[in-house]
Amino acid sequence: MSWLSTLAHDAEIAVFAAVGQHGLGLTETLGRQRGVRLVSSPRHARVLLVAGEVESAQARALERLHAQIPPPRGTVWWQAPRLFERGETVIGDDPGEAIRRAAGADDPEQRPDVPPHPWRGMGPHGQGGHGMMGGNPYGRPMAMTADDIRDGLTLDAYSARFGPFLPALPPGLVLDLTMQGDVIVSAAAASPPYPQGPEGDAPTLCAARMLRLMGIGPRAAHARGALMALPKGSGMRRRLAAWLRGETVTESPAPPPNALPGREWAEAVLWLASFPPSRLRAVCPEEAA
Amino acid sequence: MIAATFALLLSLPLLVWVAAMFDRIGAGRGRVVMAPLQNGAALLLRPNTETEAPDQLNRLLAPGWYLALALVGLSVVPFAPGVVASDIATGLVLWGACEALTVVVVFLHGWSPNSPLPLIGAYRYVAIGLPAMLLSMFVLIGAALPAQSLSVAEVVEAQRDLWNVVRQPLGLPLFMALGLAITLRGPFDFAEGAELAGGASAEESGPALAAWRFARAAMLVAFSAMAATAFLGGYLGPVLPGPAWLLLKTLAVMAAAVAAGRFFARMPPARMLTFLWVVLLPLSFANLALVGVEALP
Amino acid sequence: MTLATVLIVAAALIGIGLYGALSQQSFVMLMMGLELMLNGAILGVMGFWAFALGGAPEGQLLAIIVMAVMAVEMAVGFALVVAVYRKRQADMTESLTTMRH
Amino acid sequence: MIQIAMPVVLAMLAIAFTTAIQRIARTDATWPRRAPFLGGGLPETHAWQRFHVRYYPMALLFIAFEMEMMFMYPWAVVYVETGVKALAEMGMFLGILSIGILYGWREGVFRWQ
Amino acid sequence: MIDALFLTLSALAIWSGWRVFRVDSMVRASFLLMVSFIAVGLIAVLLAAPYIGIATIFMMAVEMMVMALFMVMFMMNPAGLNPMVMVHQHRFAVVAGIVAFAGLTAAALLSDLPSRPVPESAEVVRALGHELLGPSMLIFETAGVTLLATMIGAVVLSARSGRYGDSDAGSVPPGLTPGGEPAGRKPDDGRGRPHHHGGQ
Repeated sequence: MSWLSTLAHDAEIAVFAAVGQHGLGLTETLGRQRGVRLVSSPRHARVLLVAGEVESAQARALERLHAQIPPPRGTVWWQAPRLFERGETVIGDDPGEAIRRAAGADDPEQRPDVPPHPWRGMGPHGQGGHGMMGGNPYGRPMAMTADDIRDGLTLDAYSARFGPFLPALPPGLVLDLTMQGDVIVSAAAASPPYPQGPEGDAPTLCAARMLRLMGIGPRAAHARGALMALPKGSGMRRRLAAWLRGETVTESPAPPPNALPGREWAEAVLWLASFPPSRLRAVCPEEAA
Repeated sequence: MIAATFALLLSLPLLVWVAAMFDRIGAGRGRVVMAPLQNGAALLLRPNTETEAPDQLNRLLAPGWYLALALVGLSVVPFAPGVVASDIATGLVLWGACEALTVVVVFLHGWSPNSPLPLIGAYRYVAIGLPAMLLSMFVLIGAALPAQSLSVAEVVEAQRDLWNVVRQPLGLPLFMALGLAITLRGPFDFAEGAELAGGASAEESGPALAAWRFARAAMLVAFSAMAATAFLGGYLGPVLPGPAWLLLKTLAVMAAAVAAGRFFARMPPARMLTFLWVVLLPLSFANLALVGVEALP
Repeated sequence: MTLATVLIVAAALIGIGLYGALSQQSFVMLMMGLELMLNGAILGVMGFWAFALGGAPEGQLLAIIVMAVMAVEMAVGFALVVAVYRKRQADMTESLTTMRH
Repeated sequence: MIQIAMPVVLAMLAIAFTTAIQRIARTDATWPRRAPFLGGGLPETHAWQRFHVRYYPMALLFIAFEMEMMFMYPWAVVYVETGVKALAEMGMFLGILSIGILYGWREGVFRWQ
Repeated sequence: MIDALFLTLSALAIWSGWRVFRVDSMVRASFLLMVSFIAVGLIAVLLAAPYIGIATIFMMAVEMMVMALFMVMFMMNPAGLNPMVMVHQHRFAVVAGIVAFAGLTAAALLSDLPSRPVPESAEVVRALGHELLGPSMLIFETAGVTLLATMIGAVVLSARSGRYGDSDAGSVPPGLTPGGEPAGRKPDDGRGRPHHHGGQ
């Protein structure tokens, strides 16, 4: 395998960026960094880059993310205080060197190796469950039926905490969602998005983020097609059009717990991305959870 | 036939490499030639990911089936008169079967890790992949009409006077929609879109991810070759030998597919579903009617 | 490969399908059994067509009709499952026997 | 026979190739690594569930509509020989099925339920 | 060679057909059934029916995909995380299956089967096309009407909002015990029509 290693030596370093406070602008500059590639899932990454300060309340989430990067893995704290004792801290504007060094690191996992619920050896087949739906097969219970808000079929509801570092959501926003299929049935904001400063609301950045969710680059947006692709009636088109013209958007959204239920996932994500982070932050209660 | 198979197996990795280069150019990134190989090698050296209670077997096999469908789809494309890897009388139907099974494979890929984002990706993909497949069936039947045969070789021969892209102008764009869908690209990438953070592949890492990406690029090659054959006259052309023409046309379609994938925005799935059934499907009916009237003796 | 061997394979598929259709409690699994029986039927028809009918087109047409029957059975069957589930939140065949409205 | 031998061989080659590739790497996993990726959050239950498919009426409409393909391929082969009659018959057939699509559209089956 | 291929495919068709009722995961069950169909389709190609064989694969891939959607949607424990056998009248079903198999096999072996193989030169797809547009035209158009009826029926049955209000209005879940309290949710108290945010 030595030729494989030789070939891999000059490969781009796959980086998963966990964006913290004032980190959105920082992350955008990474696109110009040579030899570094931003990826959308920690599974694809080699290095965890924490861009901007993350509150210690969310250290657990960061550690989980860190654990999900397959080993060997490295960590870089970019303009962020360390939350665990691994990785290098970068104060300046260029984390390139630190990322390259982290690509040779081998951080141990920060979380204890225990399943979410004990299950081994329990149940009739040792799978941890009992009966049809009971117990914790393989460490987790199964989803149970609940009422649906749209078509009246009582099928299983999936409840989970999404964020704060899910690339599709505004950084820092933690949503406790219950979903049926890909439609959100109920939502609660456990933590508001991080403050991003004025650069977070810059039209070009906001437009680029939204267009990225639609699978195109900012250059393709000159075609009106990008606007036509958005659903009518929720103001998304209006706001994206304003951003593309270079105007700032000052509209405030309805609080996500009221606005998200009933929306399908892609629509919900686009809706959240169609507001400037500062406005979204203003309508989410501080420290609700 | 054996020779054609060897040619196919040798050229596919090279064409997959070219497809990866096109993707890098499309994304506006440098180091076009070497980076795909280097990044692929780096992926191969990373570990696979196991999830909490995955469907191990299907997870292992999904990339293999995807690649198998790409290979089988490619094998019905003739490289020159009489030179084809699988000489089947109903090549167009076999290609259709490959499309249909692609939907199944992508679903399995998203289902098997037992994780929410891949699961949502898998289900959304089925909603769009099924009707998109319907479109391609209609346009391919359009291509079969003047040939009076379901054999891909006959479809090429029927284009000696005039390529289908001129005779049935709606065919190629509609077929392109299917191509974007089965190669998980741009406006039809409902399985692995950015709003799902990698979707069906979000839980894959290392060699499993490399194998899946390889298969996806191979499917792009297969689709491009099929589009070139059904609408651009395949191996037909002056001066150059047949295989060279096929290669050039395949590369052209591939470039067009990559460009289209980066140009058109992705709609939310419900909107796309309505668009497919209410706009694109009637267009494919219109295409068929056009072809039918034109092909009348 | 003779007509007899093809028919034996078809009979095996029909037998397994019948077992499934009779033994499964849930409505959708019961439909799997029916589909498997129709699978055997297609194989039988194609066997007869190839060995005994001399390639008469009616044989192929019959296979297509069997497939159409399958599609109709599935579409209507699943629509019924949805309707019943909406009413009763159940997918068991037993629950149909007590259906009153 | 030879018609299907080659596709079968190719499919087996593809499976062997990707399986071999995936066997390069070790697969070991700790429980925190196995947890599904939710951007730092955790789920309460397994993701596998009675998944609420939001397009089920479309799926039903689709399997009925898709049957027409079975008739269309043989039709395409004899179209030129048969001429206007083939055009008329298929036009009628597709016309009938299009009524179903229009009806479905009116009933909103192409929306997320 | 053909015999070897035929035997392999037959074994695959029967084995996967049997596994359908033995696996815990509904997705695996649906796709095992699909494998059984694919094997039968390939056998049909061996039987000199390249169109019907390949088209079977094509149709069944799609139908089993939809089958998997509904299986997962309506079966409890769809992924089989808790292994579970859900059968009734098991012994009777086994006997019926075996009797059906034995009876059909006996019929196949004992009856005097005619022998008129497909001619080598037969253009089977073309023959089918002429059959469809000629003698069997009525069947073909009837199929169209039947499919239309199916489409409309499926939409009507599966849609929630009927012309006279929601079809689940006043529905009661089955009791946990016969005549007992309804399980799960309470009867619909008329929360009004569902919201339709999606679509356009």
